[in-house]
Amino acid sequence: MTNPAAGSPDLSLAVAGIRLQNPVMVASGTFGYGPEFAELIDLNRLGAIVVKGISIEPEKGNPTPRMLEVPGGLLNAIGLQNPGFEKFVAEYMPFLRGLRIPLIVNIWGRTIEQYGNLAARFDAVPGVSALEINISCPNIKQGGLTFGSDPRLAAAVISAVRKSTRLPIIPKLPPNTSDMPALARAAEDAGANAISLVNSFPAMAIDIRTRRPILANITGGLSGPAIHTIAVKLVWEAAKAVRVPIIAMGGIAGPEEAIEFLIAGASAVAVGTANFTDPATALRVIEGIRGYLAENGIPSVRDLVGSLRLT
Amino acid sequence: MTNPAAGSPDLSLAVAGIRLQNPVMVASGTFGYGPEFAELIDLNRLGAIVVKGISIEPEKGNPTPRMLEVPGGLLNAIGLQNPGFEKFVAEYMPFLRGLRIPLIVNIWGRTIEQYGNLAARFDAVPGVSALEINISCPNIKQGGLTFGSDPRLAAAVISAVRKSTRLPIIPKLPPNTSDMPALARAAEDAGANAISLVNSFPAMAIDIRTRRPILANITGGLSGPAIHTIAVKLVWEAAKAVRVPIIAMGGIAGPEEAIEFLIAGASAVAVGTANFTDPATALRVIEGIRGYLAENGIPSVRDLVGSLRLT
Amino acid sequence: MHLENASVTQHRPVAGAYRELSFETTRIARETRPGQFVHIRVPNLGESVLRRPFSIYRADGAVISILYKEVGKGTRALARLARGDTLSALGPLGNGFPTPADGALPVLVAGGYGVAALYLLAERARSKGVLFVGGSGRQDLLCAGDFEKLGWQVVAATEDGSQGFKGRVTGALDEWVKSGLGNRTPEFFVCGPMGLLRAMADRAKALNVRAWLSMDRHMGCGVGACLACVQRIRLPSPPGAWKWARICRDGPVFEAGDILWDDREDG
Amino acid sequence: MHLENASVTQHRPVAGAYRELSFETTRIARETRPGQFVHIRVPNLGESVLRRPFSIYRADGAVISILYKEVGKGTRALARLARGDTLSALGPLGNGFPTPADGALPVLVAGGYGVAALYLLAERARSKGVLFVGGSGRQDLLCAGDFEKLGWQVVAATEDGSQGFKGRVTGALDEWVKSGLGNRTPEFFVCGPMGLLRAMADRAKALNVRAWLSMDRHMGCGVGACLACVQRIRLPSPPGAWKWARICRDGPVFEAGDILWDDREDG
Ligand SMILES: Cc1cc2nc3c(=O)[nH]c(=O)nc-3n(C[C@H](O)[C@H](O)[C@H](O)COP(=O)(O)OP(=O)(O)OC[C@H]3O[C@@H](n4cnc5c(N)ncnc54)[C@H](O)[C@@H]3O)c2cc1C
Ligand SMILES: Cc1cc2nc3c(=O)[nH]c(=O)nc-3n(C[C@H](O)[C@H](O)[C@H](O)COP(=O)(O)OP(=O)(O)OC[C@H]3O[C@@H](n4cnc5c(N)ncnc54)[C@H](O)[C@@H]3O)c2cc1C
Ligand SMILES: Cc1cc2nc3c(=O)[nH]c(=O)nc-3n(C[C@H](O)[C@H](O)[C@H](O)COP(=O)(O)O)c2cc1C
Ligand SMILES: Cc1cc2nc3c(=O)[nH]c(=O)nc-3n(C[C@H](O)[C@H](O)[C@H](O)COP(=O)(O)O)c2cc1C
Ligand code: FES
Ligand code: FES
Repeated sequence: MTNPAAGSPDLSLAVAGIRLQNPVMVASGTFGYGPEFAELIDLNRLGAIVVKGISIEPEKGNPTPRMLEVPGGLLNAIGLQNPGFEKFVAEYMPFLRGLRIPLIVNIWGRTIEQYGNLAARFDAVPGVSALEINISCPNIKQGGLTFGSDPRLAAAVISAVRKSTRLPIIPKLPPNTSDMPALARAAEDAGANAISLVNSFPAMAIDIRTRRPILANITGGLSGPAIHTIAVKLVWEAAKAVRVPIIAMGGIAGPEEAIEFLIAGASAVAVGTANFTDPATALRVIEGIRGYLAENGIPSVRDLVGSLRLT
Repeated sequence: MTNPAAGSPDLSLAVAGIRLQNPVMVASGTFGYGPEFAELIDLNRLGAIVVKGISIEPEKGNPTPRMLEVPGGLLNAIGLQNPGFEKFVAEYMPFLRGLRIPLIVNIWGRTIEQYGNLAARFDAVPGVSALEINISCPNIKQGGLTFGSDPRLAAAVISAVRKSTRLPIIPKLPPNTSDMPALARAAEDAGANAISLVNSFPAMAIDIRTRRPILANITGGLSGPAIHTIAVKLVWEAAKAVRVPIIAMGGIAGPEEAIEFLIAGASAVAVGTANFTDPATALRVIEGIRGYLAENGIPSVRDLVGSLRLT
Repeated sequence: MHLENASVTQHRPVAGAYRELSFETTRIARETRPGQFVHIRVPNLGESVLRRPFSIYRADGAVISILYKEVGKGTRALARLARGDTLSALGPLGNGFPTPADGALPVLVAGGYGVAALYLLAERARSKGVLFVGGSGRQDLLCAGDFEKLGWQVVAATEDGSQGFKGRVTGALDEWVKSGLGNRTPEFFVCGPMGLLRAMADRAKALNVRAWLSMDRHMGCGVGACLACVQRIRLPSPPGAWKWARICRDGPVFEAGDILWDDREDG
Repeated sequence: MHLENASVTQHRPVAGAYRELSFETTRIARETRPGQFVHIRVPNLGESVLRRPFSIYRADGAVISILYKEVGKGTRALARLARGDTLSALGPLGNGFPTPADGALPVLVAGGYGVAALYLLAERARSKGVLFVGGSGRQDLLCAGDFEKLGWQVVAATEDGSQGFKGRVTGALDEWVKSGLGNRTPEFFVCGPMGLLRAMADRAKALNVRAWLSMDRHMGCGVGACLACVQRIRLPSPPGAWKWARICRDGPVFEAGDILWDDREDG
């Protein structure tokens, strides 16, 4: 462990074998494929980029309305719209490869085979650091959440991906489970190198004037500060249950929430909804963690991870 | 069905065999045993009162801090502090019997036997309209949520209570399930006369200064507007899955949220956290529903229940 | 595209329920083109996670302004801002309107706050044209005088007949079309409620002219990343084929003929 | 106990970071007794679900006031209120202080905003006594002059020695005790941070006199329903036995000897 001079704490750490200059990523689906925010912030300062979910074929996603602000957060039902594997690789990988930070590609499928198949294809794509396996999207009819809500199905998807790629794999689990430790252990046993927690919560809003659902997809996923305290609890439980690192997300709006996740046991965090509120959130979080470590005389962010005191 | 004169809609309906003058209750644990708010609002205008959870023996509950405001809601870890069956009956039933509205007593236990036993005792207490069976409290170590998170355990508790009382029974289910329809059906099959949805969400907050949990109990339950859209989704799913009526709660802050629940399929609603924000919330909700029905030419609240339009 | 902390320089009532909020934001102001918008983080808005998009009404030196009315909690909080308060502004966003085609007569059609998106176009257009503006009464005829000052012809329509044509703005336009259009081909630039946009798309089709429509949609990121604000756009082939365009980044202005109207749209 | 919409009548800086907010609330004002508090719903506080409790500092005719400083988002939003704004007030809550015992010398001990809870007691007490008030410097000595105007003796302590005793308020008190206490038995009335309360409980025990402590705790309902604000209170028997009391309804004032101190308390 390096022992940096006082006042300049070490933010670097390795997660799932990926070396991160700092533990702050941007969450899948909230940061596009990178270029969208490139004019606004220096992407090379991020810990890593996690891109919007990719499937084998292009996907149109859901009709509109797709988003709605609600108290403490927002509902979205984008429905995993994406250009598909080939177009993603052709259109976005050149840009992403030009960055000096790790790239995590979020993938999803409608069948276990599709997950494995897509993972195998990414194995051959230079510039990809890891795959985040989305088995927790609340916004598609088949696949998505149905895999993540059952530990056996989750394990089946993860095993299939494990067999298809040498890349580190990071299943992304849903928050609506009654037994997070069991789900996290199932993911670890099936070969996960890290675990992402949490996706948005299945949720719904009704227009009382028309008596119709507000989102065209009827239901959507709740994200933002509203879910943060639930996510902290789930991350804490999962971190106690498994040895692989946890990447935590859910309602990070500034450094405080990120530090909470790290103390609860997460090795890295991702900023989602807050990218919309303030595109510079992730950078603020990085500087906030640095300041916190310095003020508290903590030499490395690794010393913060899982440092919750219960006695 | 009565057809009242235009402009004076009918708010009455029956839930679990209890006749309600209107569908708006106050939720367990947020309204004490009734007298606490009696100086502030006319309790006889409520649909029903649901009192704080009662156990056989007195219960001290958790150490402090027990409550914390968070974005869009609050965390509580009261830990079901209560005077126990005998003292509750002696001290509060005379007052509660003096009210002209139905009384629903929320009960809980640490074992299946305790649930059955307590239900049998309430059977002999005049003035109790129904029992709400709390199998979803996130704040006690044994019992509570562990029963509600597994459909088989939930069914076992409900069956035990069913055998012990002639009173209508209303299991109160947790929100952190991956399969609400299955849980609701299990409750119905085990003999529930109605189902209450939802209890607060298991959640947690950490003081980053001390690196300790803020609540003395480590974890707590998240309630308030933050959970509303999740609750609407769960109520909608449960209402489709069962025939017994649903009593919905979670983030009602005014008439809009209550009307959303009714449209989603709830037959009644309960105001929880908002009693702290504004003790007159339940009365505002009642008047708001009345106004909404009148404006929309809906003769009875029964016509609103489950009237969600999907096409 | 810039993210700037902007200081409020002026906040004044305009007409009816509308107010103009001006703030200093050098880089955004300098780059603004007609029809672009700014995504504002409203201060003191509790736990609201989304910014609010507004057309850039004026851009002058280092200052831009928006024209808005209170419709919900964000605009209500905006209304409490005073000179010297700061807000965070992200912009200029979107592509805005194209430069009016040479030879064609630029015809602007505004409903409600739609004039806000059109003013810079009028100010910067090489040739002057006509503005059609509607409202329920004369007090709603936002900024008509400003367009006149620029030398544009203004045709007003009020539903109560208190000024100009009695009826809707499309009614006034139909009369003008019937009366012969002058002798130039009109090119429409439209901003207003969905109903107005669709009505103008129909008219442009009937007249076989171009209509540039500025669209509203609930927005998340505002920069093209979240895919919340999408609109179906026709593809040249095969028939019926379409793709999503992002209103925030690929729009907010689209040519009417490219739009595949949906029966259920928000905003 | 009433729930009233109250209109702000005055909002003024007092000393240091403290401000006094006054509002008209007839029924609450009329019934207020010393040491009671009011539970305020701060307007424009986004999605905040909890009210904020404040001691009632003054109650005069139809107006009450509170003395506060900005410590978090609720008090920051309070600070933005101006004359004419409305807030919702729930009160008067709690039991407040008992009437000082006949024959005893009422000794008030205040830390920080603690003077707010004590002023009405001084104003309404039948006999005058002594106020001990502390702060980091003279600018923090809140309202000392007001107590002097009532004819109370004021003993100030400042940590920088800029006025009165140099050190903590308990230090000043200890000196005074050593110097003989006068010839009356003191009865303590204390409001301030937890450390001060515990320190005063120790002194009262050593002196074998009564100390009435006003306690702070994060609150939910404020009316005794939610059981968030509880405090362990000794039972006469068996030894070690205790029960919870609700600070909001059974307190906020407790006799020091009844309190079972916990090693981990909030507020
Ligand atoms: C490109 C563009 C340009 C716009 N220009 C103007 C303008 O110049 N002047 C003006 O007054 N308004 C304009 N609007 C509409 C403006 O964004 C909304 O009035 C505003 O967002 C309402 O916020 P609120 O919090 O007051 O309303 P609420 O209803 O409380 O808002 C809730 C949510 O819905 C969104 N929302 C509500 N109405 C609209 C709407 N009509 N369009 C998009 N999102 C909406 C809000 O942004 C927020 O996320 C524009 C919208 C877009 C997309
Ligand atoms: C009986 C009683 C009387 C009080 N009298 C005064 C007074 O006269 N003047 C004064 O300045 N303050 C007083 N306080 C403290 C005051 O309630 C808090 O300063 C205030 O609630 C802080 O709110 P915030 O939103 O600014 O802080 P935040 O920290 O943002 O508040 C977050 C949450 O914590 C609660 N909280 C934070 N600090 C305290 C605290 N010290 N006590 C209780 N709850 C807290 C808030 O109510 C809120 O629920 C009193 C507290 C109690 C219990
Ligand atoms: C608009 C939007 C789109 C999202 N798309 C994806 C996605 O494609 N794949 C995925 O795994 N998660 C997706 N998410 C979930 C986020 O990555 C994140 O897990 C969640 O929003 C919680 O974090 P937050 O509260 O910080 O937003 C999306 C979230 C939002 C708001
Ligand atoms: C302080 C507090 C105490 C509660 N105590 C109980 C309880 O004793 N039994 C129970 O079934 N639910 C209890 N609940 C849960 C509420 O009844 C309700 O289900 C939950 O708060 C969601 O509704 P809300 O968002 O309107 O508060 C409690 C909630 C709060 C906030
Ligand atoms: S608002 Fe995010 S893509 Fe347009
Ligand atoms: S604050 Fe609810 S019991 Fe005291």
